[in-house]
Amino acid sequence: MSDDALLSVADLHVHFRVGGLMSTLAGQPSHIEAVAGVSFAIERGRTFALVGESGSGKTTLARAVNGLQPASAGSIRFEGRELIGVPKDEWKPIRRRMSMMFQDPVGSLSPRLSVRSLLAEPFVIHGLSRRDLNAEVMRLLALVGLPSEFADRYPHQLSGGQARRVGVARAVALDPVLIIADEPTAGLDVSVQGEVLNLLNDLRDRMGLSMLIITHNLHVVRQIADRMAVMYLGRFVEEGETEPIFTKPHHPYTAALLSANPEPDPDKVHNRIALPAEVPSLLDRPSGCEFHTRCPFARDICATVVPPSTMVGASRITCHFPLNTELRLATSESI
Amino acid sequence: MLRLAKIWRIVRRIVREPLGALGLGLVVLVVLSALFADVLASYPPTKLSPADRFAPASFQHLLGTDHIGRDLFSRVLYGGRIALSIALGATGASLVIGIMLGLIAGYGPRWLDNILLLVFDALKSFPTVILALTLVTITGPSLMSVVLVVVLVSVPGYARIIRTQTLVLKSAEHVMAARSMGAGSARILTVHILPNVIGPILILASMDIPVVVAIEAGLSFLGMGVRPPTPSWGSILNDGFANIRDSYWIVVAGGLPIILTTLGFTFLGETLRDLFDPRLKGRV
Amino acid sequence: MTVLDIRDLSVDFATESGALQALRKVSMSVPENRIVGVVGESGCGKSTLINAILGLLADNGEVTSGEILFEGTHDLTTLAGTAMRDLRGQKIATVFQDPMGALNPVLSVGRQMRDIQYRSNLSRREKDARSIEMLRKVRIPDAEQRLVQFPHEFSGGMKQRIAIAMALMMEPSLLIADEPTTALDATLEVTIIELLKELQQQIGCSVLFISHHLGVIAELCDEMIVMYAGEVVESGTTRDVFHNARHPYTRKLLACDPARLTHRARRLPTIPGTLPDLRNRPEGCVFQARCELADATCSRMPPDEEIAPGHLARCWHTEASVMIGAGA
Amino acid sequence: MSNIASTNLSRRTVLAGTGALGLASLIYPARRAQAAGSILKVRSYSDIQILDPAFRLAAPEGDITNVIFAGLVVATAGDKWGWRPMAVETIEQLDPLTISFKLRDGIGFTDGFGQMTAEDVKFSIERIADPKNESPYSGDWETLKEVEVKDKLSGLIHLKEAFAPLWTSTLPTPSSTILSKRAVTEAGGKLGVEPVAQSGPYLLKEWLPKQRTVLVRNPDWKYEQGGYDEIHIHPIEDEKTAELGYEAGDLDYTWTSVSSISRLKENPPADTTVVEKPSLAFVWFGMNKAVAPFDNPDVRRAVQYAVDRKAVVDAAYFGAASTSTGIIAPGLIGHREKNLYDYDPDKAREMIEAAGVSGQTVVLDILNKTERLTAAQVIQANLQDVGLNVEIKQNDSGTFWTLGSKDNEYHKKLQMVVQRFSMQPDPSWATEWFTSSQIGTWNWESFDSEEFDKLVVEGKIELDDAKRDVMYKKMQDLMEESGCYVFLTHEVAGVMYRNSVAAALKPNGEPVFAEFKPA
Amino acid sequence: MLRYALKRLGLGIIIVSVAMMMLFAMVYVIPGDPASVALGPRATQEMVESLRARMGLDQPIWIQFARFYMSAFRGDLGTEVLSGRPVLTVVLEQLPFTLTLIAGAISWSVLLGIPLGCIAAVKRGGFVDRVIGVLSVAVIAVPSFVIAIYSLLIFAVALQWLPAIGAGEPGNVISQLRHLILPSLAVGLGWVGYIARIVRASMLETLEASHIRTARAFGLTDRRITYSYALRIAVLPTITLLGVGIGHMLSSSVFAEIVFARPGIGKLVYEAISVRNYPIVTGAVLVTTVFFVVVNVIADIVIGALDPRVRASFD
Repeated sequence: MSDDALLSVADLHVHFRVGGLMSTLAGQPSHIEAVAGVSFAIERGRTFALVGESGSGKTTLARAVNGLQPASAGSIRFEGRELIGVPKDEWKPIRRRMSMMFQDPVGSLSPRLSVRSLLAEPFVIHGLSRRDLNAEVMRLLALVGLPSEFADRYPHQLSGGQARRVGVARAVALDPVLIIADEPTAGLDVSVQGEVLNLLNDLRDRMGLSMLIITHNLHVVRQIADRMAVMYLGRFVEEGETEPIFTKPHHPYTAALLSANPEPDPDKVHNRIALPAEVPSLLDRPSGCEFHTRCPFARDICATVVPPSTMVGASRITCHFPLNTELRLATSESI
Repeated sequence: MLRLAKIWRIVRRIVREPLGALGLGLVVLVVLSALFADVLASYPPTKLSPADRFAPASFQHLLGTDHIGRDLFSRVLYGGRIALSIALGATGASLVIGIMLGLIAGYGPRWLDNILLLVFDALKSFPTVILALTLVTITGPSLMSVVLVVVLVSVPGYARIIRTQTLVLKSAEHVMAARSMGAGSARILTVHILPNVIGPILILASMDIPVVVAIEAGLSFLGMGVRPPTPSWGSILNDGFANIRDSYWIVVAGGLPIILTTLGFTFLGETLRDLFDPRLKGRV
Repeated sequence: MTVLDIRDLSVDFATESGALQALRKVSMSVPENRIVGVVGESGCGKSTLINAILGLLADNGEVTSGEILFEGTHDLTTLAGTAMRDLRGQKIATVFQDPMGALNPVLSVGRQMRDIQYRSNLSRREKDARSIEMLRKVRIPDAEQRLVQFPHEFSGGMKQRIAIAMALMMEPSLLIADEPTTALDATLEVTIIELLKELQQQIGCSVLFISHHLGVIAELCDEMIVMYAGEVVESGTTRDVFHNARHPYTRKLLACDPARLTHRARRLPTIPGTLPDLRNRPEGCVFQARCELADATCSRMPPDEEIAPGHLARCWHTEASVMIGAGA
Repeated sequence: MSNIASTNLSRRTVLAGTGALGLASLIYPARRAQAAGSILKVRSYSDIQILDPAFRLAAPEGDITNVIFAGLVVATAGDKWGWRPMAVETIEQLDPLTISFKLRDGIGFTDGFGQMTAEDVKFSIERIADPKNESPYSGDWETLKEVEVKDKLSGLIHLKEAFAPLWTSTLPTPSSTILSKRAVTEAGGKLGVEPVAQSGPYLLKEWLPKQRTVLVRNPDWKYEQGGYDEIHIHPIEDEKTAELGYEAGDLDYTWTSVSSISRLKENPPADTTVVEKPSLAFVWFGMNKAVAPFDNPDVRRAVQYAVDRKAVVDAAYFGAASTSTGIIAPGLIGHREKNLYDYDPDKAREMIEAAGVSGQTVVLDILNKTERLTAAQVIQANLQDVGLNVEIKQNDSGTFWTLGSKDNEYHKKLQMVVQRFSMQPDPSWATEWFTSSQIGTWNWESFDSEEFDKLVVEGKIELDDAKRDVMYKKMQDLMEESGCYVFLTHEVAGVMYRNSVAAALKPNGEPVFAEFKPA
Repeated sequence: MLRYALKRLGLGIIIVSVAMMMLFAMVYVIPGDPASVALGPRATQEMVESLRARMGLDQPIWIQFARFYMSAFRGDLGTEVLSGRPVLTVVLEQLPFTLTLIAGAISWSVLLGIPLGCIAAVKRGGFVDRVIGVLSVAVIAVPSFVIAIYSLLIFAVALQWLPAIGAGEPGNVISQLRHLILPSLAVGLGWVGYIARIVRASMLETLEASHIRTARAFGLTDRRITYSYALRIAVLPTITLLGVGIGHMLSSSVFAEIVFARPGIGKLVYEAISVRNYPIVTGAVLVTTVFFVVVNVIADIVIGALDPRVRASFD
């Protein structure tokens, strides 16, 4: 991790308690590891994307970075400060520098508050209410391209895209350096997705923001992220620069995800990597390479030996038999 | 001004439903007659007149008189004050306590939640009447005792509902969002949770008002209600039961306002619920 | 033969603030043994269309014009309750979007699969055998054992397969699939799509496939219609529509799909503006407010222009529209 | 409520709480002739808890022990207090200190405990009298020296001192019940709820708690026969319920609530006789002279003037009861003819004014019974009229009976009370609670008069009726003179029974089961 | 499932303990001394002291509680001081009467409430629905003791159709049933309303669920969808409601038992409190809270049996 990284996460673990005393006594695990040893860094002004399917631990990871979910081990350094172990009451200034956006555009806005109150809230929380709140609200509305009369609307009167803009405005209200965005385009129609992504890109450029984007939508990643990581069962299976990963995925899971994206072209010949079986339970992680139960390329060793984390090209991957290393062509290469 | 217009709009929506109109009408009737009891009543509610006892309904005594010749109509009107003040006082107190405890249980640490739940469950596992009897035996019958009983009986229910909703909201995205902005627990509870849980509970509470009236009546029936000669509907009923064989009108005078108030608040509460919180339909 | 033929269908909903026209003069058809895709964004009327076909419109909904001809004979808009019910499940089967809620949570899967065969004279055992056969077809492992299990014991992907098995059990002539993969992860989505395709060929039924996901439509469907604000704005073979879209909305929609962008773009294309208020439809073209080609002609109802045989676009400017989205 | 005490215990019965539910409720058997031919269905106000005559808790238990065990003598029904021999063939007072008795030859105990002998008499009476046994009824035999056994069936009862109430309130009560010495010893000195060695005209056949007690005719009883083959006793606490149960035909006989009497008389249920019986109970309104403002004798006197006793009694008892002149009921030795102070509101108002307590609020404690409440409300109105505000505090029986106890801090605050005691037909029963030694126990008014205390002791050993009469009248004068008491009423007891039943009632309305007969 | 039941029972024991602790604390501050109440005016100080010692009242409250609790675990609730009978016997004698009363009340509410709720839901918005709605609210609104009084007055006194008091001839089922009708109606009538309303509400909710739409889309008949698919789910809240409602019914049964002079736990406690008969009060309350907790565990298990989702969450 470079020292000038805005955020660097090292070997982060997040546990959830499951079951009670009885199941512990019955020998069942008392914890699941939603995030199991993850490391990455985000440099200033750059965007990092976390990709994975449901249950991969990407949202948990994002919440751990923001301190909403206590981490059980590892390190999170933000602007040079270690965040793990920061007492509860010292989080406030940190959160001013690092804001978060949540999945549900409407649901992440307090339903009984007007847009005005919602946008003023960051200032009130951080004791900045002496500022001219109305001016700030108007500034923010203008910033995200909403007319000023929206200040008096309530969340349920907003469309998904409008609500998302309000969410973005709140996130940038206090000039943070890092925005964590959990599925910023979820629930939005494609025509609106573009608006939101454009807005985020704009703001990043204008305000010099860094972003951590969590998504399952690979197309979004390609449009917005500089670096990306693919998560499976709480671990990174592949992490690196975005474009090379799209063109030459090395981990079979990454390749499968990429190939699973139907493209809007009826003439496209699909050459899919089909993933058999279901995602294993976190309570019962597979041995060896945790992907071996679904990996079409798995061999004997995969079931027993945990693959090391290696650099292949510019990407760090966890696989015994990475793809695209020699002359093997991408299985699913888009154009 | 704006508020008045808003209230007027709500009233219009209520009145559009036949049952809502009936409910609102009954509630308004009960409230007005309690407020203007001194104007409407032709006799002081506690004035004895043994010579006139057991008079059936007449123009002099619209609802007749009781066993010591008190005018039942006057007692019913003044009884409305008692019933409403107990109902509002006790329900209000239960709401405040229940909401506070519910928020604490739902948002506070797990151990506190567990302890509170245990206390709620323990309180709930006593049959109400037995709890009431024991309490009233301790404190002696009085208006306060009735209020205390009601509070003890209803707090666990409110607190549990608030707790459940708080638990749900605790992990709701708008609350997470507020936390991620650095909002403290106090702000989250008051700005982001309370306004979203209070609506349903207020409606439920309005539907509980008749229950309170019934508890008061029941305690009075067992001779443990408010102190005489306070004219409470329950004590009128109690007097009536003692003379039910020959003077049915006393029970009618005591029972009718209870039934009307109950129906009024229930219909009104239901209409409000259907209008504002259809999610609540699943609970009675 | 055409399995489903919808002509000029309009549906209104009575709301507190006036009538809401959810569908306006919708015409489309599903030929035999074909998969027809319906694509459109939220509020385009996809769900209303399905409910109208199934006769499950909400109480305040009303078909104000048009007809829905099933297998050329029955008009589903006028069919009586029991007759309609006899078609449902038997001839027309449906798979809904939400795999979690689609099955009754308190009845075993076997019981539910048996119940929908209630019209058949088979014995209970034979019905169960048929269920097992169908579960195998949708690749549920250990089908016999799983028959006694309850919906919550299956994962989301499996539930959706069970729903498909149930839908196809009576070998219907029309399968309506309402966003069957939307709630699923991408890797599951493709397996379901492939499964559907395979089963459709096996059974030989027609499929009406609703999705907002252009990629899925492109991959699965033979023909497609594009809906906007309760109208069919464009229809044709999938290839025609994708390669030669002529309605400005279709072109914009296709352009917006980030999956089409193989390189990182400075700015992603968008469709500025919002849906018109369906309680107060604009005269003429529904898309005019968001269309850069809009002019005075657009305030009159545009015709369904035939671009190629079977390829229609409801627009006055089908020639000019080829310029739209070209830059993307 | 009343309770007529069929025993000394009457008061304590009231205390015990069950009693508090009402006199009205004693067992009042009634039978419904056609219903079961030979079954009498009656109501009692409380269920049985213990059937040992020496430890009985409430009157309903005494009523049962009186028929399943033989006492030396037993109270008779009628308008005059009287008794007849039961276990004895003869019994007579030889001198003030000696009573001789001879048992009937042929009273057997059930369960194989043989014939009743003089040895059993000695055992039973000395058992009650011996303070070591902690019988609450030891006072009935407080001057007993010993019982001397002369032969198998006869003996002598020796007293240490003359005891005036002996023939009125000791012998004709369960305190003269004779139990089998062997049976009681084998049972550990005390009988429980399942009686052994029964000896009376009826036997207890079945007891279903809170449901009913069934008595059946004792085939071995050779003497006066009961009128029914079976008597079913239903414990019903609430008197209104009992009245409704009677009207529904579930009972043949019940005591009614005092407040219902006049209305039932006017409009009786079908085929029913409603009778009113003078009660022995006495109800008064008391002021505690130890607590302000009643430490001022003028205030007490003013209140005596302020209370319209007629109105109070009339309202509370619906005109069925009349006002009383003291604590000793008409017909008993010591009954006074008139009161010393009566209603005079103007005088009262002046005195209240003069005492400077006008406008003060005082607390009146009552038991939560309808009649008491009504009485209190009229008193409240009366006192309001002369310038005193009254707050009525209703108490449940458990709380009420400890209000004036010195163990209860409240006795130092107790200001006014409406009280009701019941008694046996001997004036000594009425007066003994008002001595100075009873302050902090039953004398809640803190009334203290040396003269009164002395008269209480003398009254018990004086055997001359005329002299006793003067003494007891004087005692009541002293009470009223103190200003602590406003005597209200002796109440009445209401009883109703089917016309198919010939009810056998003591003068105060208590039932004598053994003498009930079909009409 | 078994583990869940055990867990619930364990929790139940804790709840009962807390409840009993509260009761002991409350009883402790009630004015009035049971010993002197029991012995009456002629009792000497020595007699009172010795009775207090026998009742264990001379001990500090926590010792009294610990003693009570230890012996309660062995099934010994102490003896009633005056009659010397075991408290457990006294309480258990009364329990069946209250249980049959509550069973009767539940029968009324289930047998009338569920069909009424179903009808109302099916005829939603119609005249029948309105009538059922108003009636439901009306019967909920009237306090149970008022119903008790009026039904006694009408059916027993005026019409003489049914007996007024008691629990019926021992051993005579017909007579016992006749005696059960009015009291159980008084206790259960309000619940008919509750159940009707909750069944209606959850029916409507269930009928809107997407699996019902699926069922319709498969052409299942309305009858089957309503009574087999929807009702199965719609009755679940009823069971929970009844579980909790047992507490309320125990309360109402106090009134019914008083008005109808019926034996039972409610009246036992009512009387015991007024005479400060603490062993009976604590014993009876212990038995009723245990009963309440057990009923609720059973209700949960029944729901589990009917709802596989819940069953799954048991483990």
